[in-house]
Formats: sequence, C-alpha cells, structure tokens
Amino acid sequence: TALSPASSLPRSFLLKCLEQVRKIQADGAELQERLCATHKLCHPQELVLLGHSLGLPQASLSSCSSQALQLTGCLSQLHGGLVLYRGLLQALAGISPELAPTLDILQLDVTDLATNIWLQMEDLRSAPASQPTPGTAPTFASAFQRRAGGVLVVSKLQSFLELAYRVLRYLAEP
Amino acid sequence: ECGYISLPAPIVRLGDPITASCIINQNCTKLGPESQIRWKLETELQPGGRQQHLPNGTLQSTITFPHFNHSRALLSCCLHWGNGLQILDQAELQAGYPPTTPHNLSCLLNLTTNSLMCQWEPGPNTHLSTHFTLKSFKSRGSCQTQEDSIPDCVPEDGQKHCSIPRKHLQLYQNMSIWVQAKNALGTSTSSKLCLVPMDVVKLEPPTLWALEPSPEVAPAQPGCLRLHWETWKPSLHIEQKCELRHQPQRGESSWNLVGALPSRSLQYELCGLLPSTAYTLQMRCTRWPLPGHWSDWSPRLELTTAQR
Amino acid sequence: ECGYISLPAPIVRLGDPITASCIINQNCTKLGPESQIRWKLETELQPGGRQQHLPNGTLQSTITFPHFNHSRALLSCCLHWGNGLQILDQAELQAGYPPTTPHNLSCLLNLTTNSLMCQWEPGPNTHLSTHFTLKSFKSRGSCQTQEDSIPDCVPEDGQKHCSIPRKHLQLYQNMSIWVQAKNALGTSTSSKLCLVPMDVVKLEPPTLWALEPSPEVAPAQPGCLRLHWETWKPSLHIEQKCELRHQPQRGESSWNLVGALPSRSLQYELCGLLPSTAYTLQMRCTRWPLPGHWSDWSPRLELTTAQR
Repeated sequence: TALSPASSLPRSFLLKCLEQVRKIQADGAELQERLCATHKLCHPQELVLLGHSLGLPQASLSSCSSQALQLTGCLSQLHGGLVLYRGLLQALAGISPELAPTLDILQLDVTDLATNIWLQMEDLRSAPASQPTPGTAPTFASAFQRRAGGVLVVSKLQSFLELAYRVLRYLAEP
Repeated sequence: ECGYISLPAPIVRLGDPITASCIINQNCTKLGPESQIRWKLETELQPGGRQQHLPNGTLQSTITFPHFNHSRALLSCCLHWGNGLQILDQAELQAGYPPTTPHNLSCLLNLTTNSLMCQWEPGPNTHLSTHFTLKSFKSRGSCQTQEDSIPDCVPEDGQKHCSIPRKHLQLYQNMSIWVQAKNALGTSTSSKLCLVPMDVVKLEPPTLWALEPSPEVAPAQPGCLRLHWETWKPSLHIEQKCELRHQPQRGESSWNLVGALPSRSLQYELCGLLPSTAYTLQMRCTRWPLPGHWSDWSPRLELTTAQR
Repeated sequence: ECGYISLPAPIVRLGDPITASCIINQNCTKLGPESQIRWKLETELQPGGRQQHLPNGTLQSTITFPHFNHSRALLSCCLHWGNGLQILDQAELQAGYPPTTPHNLSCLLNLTTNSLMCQWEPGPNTHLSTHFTLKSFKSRGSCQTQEDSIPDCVPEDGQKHCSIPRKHLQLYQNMSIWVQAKNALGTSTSSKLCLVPMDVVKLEPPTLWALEPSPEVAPAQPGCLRLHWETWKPSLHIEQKCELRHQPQRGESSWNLVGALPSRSLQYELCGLLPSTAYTLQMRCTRWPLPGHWSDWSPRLELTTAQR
C-alpha cells in the first residue's frame, strides 16, 4: 500500500483516520448542540469550577507537535487519548434518554478509531505489550453533573481531535 | 460536590410560590466576602437571592419566586468567578395543576378484539405528566362488593382509552370500572360505572344486498325493492333486532325508518316507495331483547325502484 | 396409552422410503385374532400394513411407504372396532430436501440505520421449515483468523436479509460474514465474504438544485445551466466524488456524463448544451478515494437553457 512520504504510514490508514475524526467531531457537535438546546449548558467556560471539582483528566499530544513530531510516540498518545475519552464518555452513561443514542454512537466511533490506531501500531511493531487502561473515571453525583461533565468532556475531546486532525493531515500530505 | 441546589418542592401549583437554596462548599473555591451567588431561570439572571455566609464557611443563597407561572423551567445556581459566571448546579422547576376528575367514562365490548374498550375525557391540561389508569373489579349485584380483582389497564402514553383483554373479563357478570388520574400534585378518580360487559356489546353493521331477479325470485313490483341481509358473522350467536332506513337520493326528504326487523332475512320486499326512483338504504342492528348498543349504520346501498 | 405410533424418522428426503409402526396394548380393548390394525394417510386407507401379535399380548403393525412424496401428510393408526374404525394415534410425516448453499450474499452499510444489511438468495424450496442465520466474526488481515465473535443475526421469519447493528460492528476493520441454512435434513453454508463495513457504505443521493439568477449570480449563458449541489448530510464526513448526467428531455439522445465532480459545489456552470432546450439532470456520489458503493441517482432536476 502506498506510503505517505511524510511518514511510514499507509495512506489508506491515514485517510480512514481522517474520515473517522471528522465523524467523531460531527457526533460531538451534535451532542453539544443538544446539551445547549435542552439543558442551556452551552459554554464550557461556565463550568470550569465544576470541572476542577470533578477532576476531569486531560490527554496530551506533545509528541505530535509540528516542531518535534515523533511518530510512534504520537500514535501512542493519539491512542491513549482516545482510550481516556472513551472511558470518560462511558462514565456519562445515564446522561439522559434523549442524549443516550448520540452518546452511544460517539463512544462506538471513538472506540473504532482507537482500535484502528492500535492495530496500526501493532503492524509497526510499536505497540506496547498490553493496551493502556482508561484510568479511574470521575463519578458524577447528579444528572446535572453528568450533563455538565458531558459539555466539558466533549469540548476537551473536540480540542484533542482538532490537533489530531492537523497531525493526520500533515502525515497524509502527498 | 462544588455546590448544589436544594428544593423543598420541585413541583408546585401554577402561580404558587417556589423557593430554592444553593449551598456552595469551601472546597469548591476560595469563598471571600465578595463571592456572589447569582440565579438564572432558563437563561435570564434573576434578582432577589438572599445570601449568607454560614458558620461552617459555606455560602448559601435562597431565592423565592412568589408566583411561579412556568409549567417547566431550568433554574441554575451560579457564582461570580473571574470575569464570568460559573454554573454550579441546575434544577428543573415545574408548575401545574392536580388532575381534575376524569369524566364521560364509557365502555364498549368489542367482539373483534374480544376486549372491553373504555374511553374517558381527561379534563383540562394539568401541564404536568399525568398518568391515567383504568381500574376495575368483578362484582355481583350492583357493584357494592368486590369479588375478584382485575389487573389495572394502563393506556399507551397520552391515550385516553384502554382495553381490558377477554381473559380478565366475565362477560355476563357485573363489574365496577373507574379511571384514576395521578400526577405529582394529586390524584383524582372518576365516578364508577357498574356494567355487564355483554350488555355494552357494540356490533359491527349487518351486510345489506339487493336481491337480483332470478328464476326463484320474481322482479319487484313498481314502488318496491327486494332486499336480503345478514348480520355480522361474529354476532350470529346473539339474538338481535335490526332497523332499516331509506330515503330518495334526490331531494331533501328525511330518512324513513322500518323498525323491529329480524337479524337475518333471505328475502324481504320493501314497498310503498315512489316508482322508478333511486333510493339510498342502510341497516343497523342491536342485541335484543338483551341489552346492547346499536351498531353503526351499514354502508349505503343504492337501488332504483321499478317503473310503473 | 391405548396405542401409539413410533417413527424412526418423521422427516425424510422427498421420494425416500418412510416406515411407521403402531403398537396397541391389551388394556385398550380385548384384542382377538380378528383384531385388525388399519392405516390412514390423511383420509385415505392404506393397504400393506404387516401385522403381528406379540408374545406380551400387544398387537403391532408396521407400514412402509417406499417413495414418500408428500411434503407433509397425517398418518393415523386405526383399529377395526364394532362396525367402524377407531383412531388410536396420529403422526405427521414430512418430506423435503436438505438446504442448498445460500448464494449471492452481499452487504451494504446503511448510514441511516447505522447497520450492516446483508441479503442472500436461499436457493430452491426445500418444502421443510428452514432457518437462515447470518454469522460473522471480526478479523484482521484477510479474515483467516477470528478476533472477536459477533452475535448471530437471525432474520425475521421468511426474510432473506438481516441487519447487524452498529454496536456489534467495527466500521474500519475486516470481518468475515456467511449465511448458514439449516433444516431437519441438514445444514449448508454459503461462501464467506471478507469485508470492511465502511468499504461497502452506500450513500443516499446528493441534492441537486438550479441556481436562480440573483444580484450575486449572473444569469447563465445560452447553452449553459447554473447548478449547485450538496451531498447527503449524514455523509458529510466522508470524502466523495460525484457524477452528473444530463440529456435533453425530448428525443432519444442518451445520457451525457460529467465525472469526478467534488462532493459539494455552491456554484457550477454546465455548458456545451443546446440553447433554449429542456434538460433532465441527475447526480450520484460515492466514497472516494476510499472504497464505497455509488449512491442511486438523485431525483430528476428539469431545467431549460437560456435562449441564444
């Protein structure tokens, strides 16, 4: 399969990842729209204090920065970040009956992308012996906290995906 | 928890007062004298929260809406922080009315579905989620005493009718039936019906045909029509009487009624009509002499009487 | 029990022999030498039952149908008694064929229902109740090894398609899929597909509009049309290429094709057409450069080119 010059990654793998990232961004945007419309939770900046008390972790993509791109480290951080966000999304279960279907699809799409990257890491022999565990998920004490947590988690996920998209686009450049 | 709203009653009568408190813990953020709790209803900032610093270091604000007239609104407890507001908790406030008494309860025994279908009028909108349940029990005599219980019949969401399946019915025994309406603000019960399912049977209309002239059947006289009819098949075991109504298709004359007809007739001659005139005929039947409801009128049969 | 039929195999291949025995106990009736067991197939008395009195006093008859060619028939064991026949037991005999290999298995990923819909052709009627099951597993590479299992997909009765829900799918990984057909006479399995769900995505057609002249949009040149289109919303995240086909409404000219168009265009001018002529236009799209199926053609758009 044709390799992208900027990396030793198959072009079809990168095109698939880009498609999946766009899908997850669309899923995330839909969830944000519904949280705003139904529950008036429209701005993550209004939930910073709550976020501190919930202790929501953040995923780093330091190995993917354009100045110091380190491919295997970047793939591993991409995969680790997706596993982290999948765990956070799972902790939102019971957010509300109307939002549940959108949340389910978002989780499935994030899982698919994480698996796609993991299998590519295995093909590159750069995958660690075992998959990273998502770590302890925050506990949401009320329906409000699950919804507010949903706004915070999805907004962090969107920022993470923005970075990921840029890296994948760079790697896929012919 | 950073902060939480506590509500003595999240659901009140429309127009009644509603009070909410918000308590913010120290571990949420450094609470200074300048810390300010603000309330939002949906997206509107609300004046009038009474704030106090409690001995244990927590900050509490209480707000009262004297005449709450939203059927549903989202209340947010916020805190001034940096140059913006932080939302710390939300609660859904609701207001409405307790259910009024369901009325016009009526039931029909449907022989096709073999079930007793009861319907009622719910009364004015309560603005609250109100659940209706059709309750009943088997009885003797005039429904004073309960013999056997019958499971509650829960209508599909928002429906104002419910069907009690055949297996819960004794078709020829009295049963007491009523509707209960329930929401967060109360419960109300309709007046009770006492009925025998079979006595509220509603039949499907009979089938009415013209009798075509044939070797056995001489053509009708001028001003007469030859008909035959059959009652609805699932009701063949029920003794019935039927009614026939007819009117000329043209003009404004009202229906003419021919009553007390048998439930089945192989050959019937209807006379006293105008010759060579187009008539519309319909038939309906009811259980008789035992009680029952009249069926709807059968589909229209259009026939023209013979010339003189 | 008075008497009972025993059948080594109640279901055989059509045309094969089938044998049945009937054993009648003494406690059923006083069995004398003249007692006679008779067999009926449906309602027809059957000759040829071999009868014997067993040492323990029971009476047994065995009958064989050398070439049984009813797909389904009722066999009755009867006894002459008084001046008639008494039916003592019945058994249902069936005959048919083992299932042939299901073929033409194909699958499409439906983005509306988010499920993988597979359909197949069952092959000739087996005359027996035959159950089809869509089986699959997740795999890597070319589906040689099974990674994760996927629950069987059981179609609704008689249906020749089944949809695997999104939660059992990994849209970007290989999976092996096949159909198993099973009835009383055997099992058969289709050839296996190895596919990536996303690579068999079938998109809904794009939406094609005429671009109305406006201050920003100059009217089209003679022999040209101004269009714009948008792909189906749920596929916005998928890179696609599209095709436009057009033909004059009158006359017999075939379709003209304009290929490799982008999946979205705010303003497109199609030229090289006959002036003041009514044209029919349609568009379809497919996932590209990644694999996928062409959508159906969009509904027809009818436009007329400007005069010279």
